[in-house]
Amino acid sequence: MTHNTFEPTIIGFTCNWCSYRAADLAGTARMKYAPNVRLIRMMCSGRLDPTFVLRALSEGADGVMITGCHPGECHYIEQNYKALRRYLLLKRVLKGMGIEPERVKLVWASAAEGAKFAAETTAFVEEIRKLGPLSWGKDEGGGMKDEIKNGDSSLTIHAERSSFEKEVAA
Amino acid sequence: MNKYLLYPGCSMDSSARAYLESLNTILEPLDLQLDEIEDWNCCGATEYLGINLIPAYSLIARNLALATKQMDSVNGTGGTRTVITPCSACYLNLAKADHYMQERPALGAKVNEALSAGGLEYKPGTLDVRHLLDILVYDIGLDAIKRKVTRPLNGLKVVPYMGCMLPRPDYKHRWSDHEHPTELDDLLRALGADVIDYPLTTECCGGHMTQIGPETAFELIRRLIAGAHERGAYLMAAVCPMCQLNIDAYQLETNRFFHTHYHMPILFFTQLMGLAFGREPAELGIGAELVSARNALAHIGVEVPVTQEPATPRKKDEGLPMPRRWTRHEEKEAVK
Amino acid sequence: MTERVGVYVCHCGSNIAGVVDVVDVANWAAEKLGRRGVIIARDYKFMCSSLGQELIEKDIKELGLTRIVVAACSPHLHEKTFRIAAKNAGLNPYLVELASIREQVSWVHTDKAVATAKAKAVVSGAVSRVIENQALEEIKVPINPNTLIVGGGIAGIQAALEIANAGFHVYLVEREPSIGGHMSQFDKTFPTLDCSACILTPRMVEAGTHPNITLLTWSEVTKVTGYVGNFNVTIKKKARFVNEELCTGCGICQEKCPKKVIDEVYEAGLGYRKAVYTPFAQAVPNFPVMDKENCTYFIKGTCKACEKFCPTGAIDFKQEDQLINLDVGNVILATGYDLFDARRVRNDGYGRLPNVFTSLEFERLSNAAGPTNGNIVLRDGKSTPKSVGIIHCVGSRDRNFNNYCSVICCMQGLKFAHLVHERTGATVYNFYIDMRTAYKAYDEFYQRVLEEGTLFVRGKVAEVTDAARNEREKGKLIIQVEDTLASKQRRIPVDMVILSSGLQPRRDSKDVGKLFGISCSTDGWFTEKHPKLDPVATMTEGIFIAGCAQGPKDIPSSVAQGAAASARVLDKILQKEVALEPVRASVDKATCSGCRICNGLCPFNAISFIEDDQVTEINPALCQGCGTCVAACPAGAISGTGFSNEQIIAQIDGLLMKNLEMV
Amino acid sequence: MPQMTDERVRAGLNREEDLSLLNEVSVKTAGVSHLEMCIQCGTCGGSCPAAMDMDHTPRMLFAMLRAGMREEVLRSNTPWICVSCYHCVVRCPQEVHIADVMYTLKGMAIKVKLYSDSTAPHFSQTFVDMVETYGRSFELGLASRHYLKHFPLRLPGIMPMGFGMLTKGRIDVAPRRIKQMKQLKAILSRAKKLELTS
Repeated sequence: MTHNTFEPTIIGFTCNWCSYRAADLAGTARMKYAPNVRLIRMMCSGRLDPTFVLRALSEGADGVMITGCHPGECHYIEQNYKALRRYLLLKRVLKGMGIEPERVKLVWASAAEGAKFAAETTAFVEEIRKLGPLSWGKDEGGGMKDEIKNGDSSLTIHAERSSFEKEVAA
Repeated sequence: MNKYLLYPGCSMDSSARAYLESLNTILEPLDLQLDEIEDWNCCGATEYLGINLIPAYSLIARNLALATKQMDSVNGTGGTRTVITPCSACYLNLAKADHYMQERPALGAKVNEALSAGGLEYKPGTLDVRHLLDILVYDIGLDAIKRKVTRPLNGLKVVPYMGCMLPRPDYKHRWSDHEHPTELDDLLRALGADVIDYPLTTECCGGHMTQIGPETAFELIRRLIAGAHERGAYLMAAVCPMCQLNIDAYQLETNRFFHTHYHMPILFFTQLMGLAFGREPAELGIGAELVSARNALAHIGVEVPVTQEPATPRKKDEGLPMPRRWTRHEEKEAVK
Repeated sequence: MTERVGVYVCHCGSNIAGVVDVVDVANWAAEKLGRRGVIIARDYKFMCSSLGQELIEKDIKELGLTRIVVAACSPHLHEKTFRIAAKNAGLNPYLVELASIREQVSWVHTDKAVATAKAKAVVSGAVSRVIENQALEEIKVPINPNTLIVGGGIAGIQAALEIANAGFHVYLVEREPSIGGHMSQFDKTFPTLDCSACILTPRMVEAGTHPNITLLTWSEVTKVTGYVGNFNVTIKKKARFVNEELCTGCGICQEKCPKKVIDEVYEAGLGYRKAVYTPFAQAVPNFPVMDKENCTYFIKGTCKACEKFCPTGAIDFKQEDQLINLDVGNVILATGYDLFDARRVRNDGYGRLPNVFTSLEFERLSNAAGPTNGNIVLRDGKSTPKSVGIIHCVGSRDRNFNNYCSVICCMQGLKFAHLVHERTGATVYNFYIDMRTAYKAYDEFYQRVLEEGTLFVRGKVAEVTDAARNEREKGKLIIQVEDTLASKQRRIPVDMVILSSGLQPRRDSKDVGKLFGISCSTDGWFTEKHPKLDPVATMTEGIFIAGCAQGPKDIPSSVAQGAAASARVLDKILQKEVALEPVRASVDKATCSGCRICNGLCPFNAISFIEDDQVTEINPALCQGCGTCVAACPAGAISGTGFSNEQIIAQIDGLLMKNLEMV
Repeated sequence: MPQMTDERVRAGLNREEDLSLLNEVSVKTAGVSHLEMCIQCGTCGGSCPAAMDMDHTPRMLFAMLRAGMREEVLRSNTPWICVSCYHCVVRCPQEVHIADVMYTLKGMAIKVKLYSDSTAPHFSQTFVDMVETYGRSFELGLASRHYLKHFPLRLPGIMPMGFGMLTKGRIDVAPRRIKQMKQLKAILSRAKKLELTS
């Protein structure tokens, strides 16, 4: 049997205006996609605190999908660019922590792109399936995990945040 | 010194020898160095693609793979990633293989699997495939060309004939337009020529149809020649060996087919450049065309020495009407 | 944990229950989420029905529920419904959370077991989150009764008149010297063929003289701040060099002005105007403007013919641009469209072949007040065409240009066919891909044009060329096309070609969208709040859209949208105040370290730094609630209501089924 | 049910409609064909400089592909008349890779020998044979072999041309070969075992 039985768990962050509506549209249009993603609605992808991603990964998610409006179409004018910058910085942080940066993916989906949302979701699930379960915290990396879990949010990010956010604002 | 890799293509060695000869004369004045890709092979023209896809693309890609080997050795410092082709069909094939191997990764993978049988590999996107005209207009520049003109072609009424495979499909948006590009017009104008607006400039010459469906091809050739003639052109300027061949070599037969008497010479644009740069017709392969450009060039005082005209094995039979021509069906029946 | 949570799982008929085992989900929630405070979990056929709502209201009252989770459809559909139900039962509406198990589960998955498991996770997430929800109060702000309308085309005029007639003041801003828009350039309007000017100019005059309408022509909006009910707008009134107080609109300055200029705007490049001009005779207002770029005085320093002859001394060369500041409560954007530039379709030959005309050129050509007095002639200005080809879908429905259908071009093409036929008797060909004559009396018009003998060729024109192949084609424009119904390539020689060019968003629509804080589709049309149910509102409260700015449409639809937008504005004005979603960020001054990292993040300028206290402050009236600053604050000093860190982290944990007694 | 001819069986046509045909052609075409996006507007048929000699316009052919008319499509002379001028390709409002689809159809027709006229396929094959033998094209060999086979009566007609070309030194009398013929052969023989399937 070559069938891969690993079913990844993925947390998806969506913005209220575009990508959550894309997910709604995928539903209304009865498009089928992989059931592994569980969505959290925020007002804007700019709301995404990188800590949320780390929290999800440390609490059992194998991957995190961040979705927002296309560049130039943000409901809040340009906050998705900030999400983009945070995403790029976050990938760097993840690498430093020994987590495959590919476990986090940023997808732009307009309210009209239900099909894109569905396709990207399914594709991401497959990518994570290939990566396998996130072993973070299950071996010697556990210390770091506890750090994140126990602190009211993330120590790691907090330590870097000032420089991190300065780049976001740039 | 502007250095590039050169993929000459099969015609440059035979039917379009004049193209190569004249190209060689303009290299030095324009400070151009072209390094031929070693052991290049035929690009398959428009034939191989229709027979078998993967071998066709592999055939093309072998050239690209070989070119990448020479990429850095072009000169000591830096090298070039640009491959230039003087032939439009070769240009399109090379550019297309590069483009599609990227657009369709499955194709790229299969082609590379085939190449690996010969110990080669080509990573799509590595090279820039460009046509000679593109290099001259956009890299060398019209001003630089203008500066080298010692014998302006003033009064030479010429139609610029771009042909089809150069401006289309234009994957990398290199040309000003798909329908009426102006690059060749601008270049000829820089040589001082009297450039005629030629709406047919990107119409097809018939390509391989001269071989497989001559009636179709003759009509396309007729349109082009008639269009040039009606606009008062002395001659046409070509950028592709296939265009030049079809319009030059099949003009006689086209005339016979339609009972017309056009005499529309067609020269390579490099031959005109050579003339403008002060070279003599003989150095530029002028005289090798079947429809002689002698009278056309006489308009600007260029004398083309008389070479031996092709002996016609059959006398012209203008006095009596031609027998009704065969349809292809009748012809086949007759052979049976 | 003291919260008492009620979970309600909706069947939605079979929409949810067909895929998700709703009974299992409810039982599971009652059993497994008890520790988190779920004291009751029910399933019901239609939660959104009045009976379903009553069920919740009853439980709130009888069981003392303090939190509600409804597992049903998307919150965008029924969040409001259940919030009102909670409110009716005395519970703060923001203590209700929707778990979308229809759009996100039953409609997108097929495997029952997997779908049910995911539904449980989604419910678990919502339960964890709702416990962290806080009671919030709607934010109420007063509404300024004045309205700004941008764009004085037919949609803007209609909207302005409706609001003005209802007794409220309107500022109508128009970029050009006169209101009227594209409609003022047309000759006839389809399908009834009323004369465009005859139906439009009375409306223009009404708008121009209405006591409740302030016309600001030759003006543009440069800055917008504020929010629904309380916008502050800066408008640049460009110098006219004509004193509007003194000018009587007599027109002598235009007569005397020696400088003739090609009119690229109103006459679509086919006619001329002077350097001081009103674009057309019935312009509203009828004060001229001076075109500084072309005025001899401004170029050479002498002339002043207009000044010399003006009987009222209204010419004022020293006039300067003026900035006007207005407070308005609502805005309607009716900024219209640009015509697709047909030169881009090289194979149609526009710009290269003289007798290829665009639709707008033809409108001027056929207009009795146009440069040829309504004579349909070739570019030479005198020959009447004997055969005319009208090409549909120019620049539309084409991935090389605009992907969308421009809606009006088919009917426009038919109108042209009729006019050419009527005025010249020429043979008319229409080349179309699909004939789109939807709406009232449109197809009947198609029938009429068929009856008149117009020849229809189904096929997208491949090229228009002057390269003749035979005697018949010599001196003509040859339209080469596949007649797809005959499956044959045809070459049809004609004297004149008219391109039914498509509509496209204004060049600067994206900038205007940004100015007013609304978004554009990828094509550049303003995005409506809901494509079906809320076509004139936008995602930004208090900003409405009407007419072609929202997407290509014909005159009746533009007028309808103008009226619809005005109704929405009146609704807002009459409410006198507006409730805003209480999703806002605020700074805890005690924890703010004054690092100012958040200061540059807000596009609405809600964040400011108080130098005295060395802390940051957020203006709740300007804050739109995106939460970017909340995520950015390194000190955790900024919190956002409705989407707090606690809520989101709880939802993450819940979705991942943490702290559950799992089987 | 019409009678199954050998040809029909060879063509894989075992039922009246072959709805997988469109997909098959699309998959076998280089690049992303966009074939399924055709809106039947006729831009291709209108643009084609050689449409007058085609039995079906390209647009018609795409409709037939959708209808699953495998045999009729593969028998059509349209792909063989296509001169690869790419006018249709750049004008197509749906970005269909029309010229490349034509190559695919030629290849498919050759495989099942479903073409009404062998001139074009034989020319292509002869050309390819030359290339596979020498690594370069060989115009004299190609033209003489081709004309002898397909247009023997035309030979006198084109003799002046051929003669002219020879005397002007524009035709090589002997083929040119590349050095690494072995390498090329290895590549091509591996390539022939491969096919685009997805």
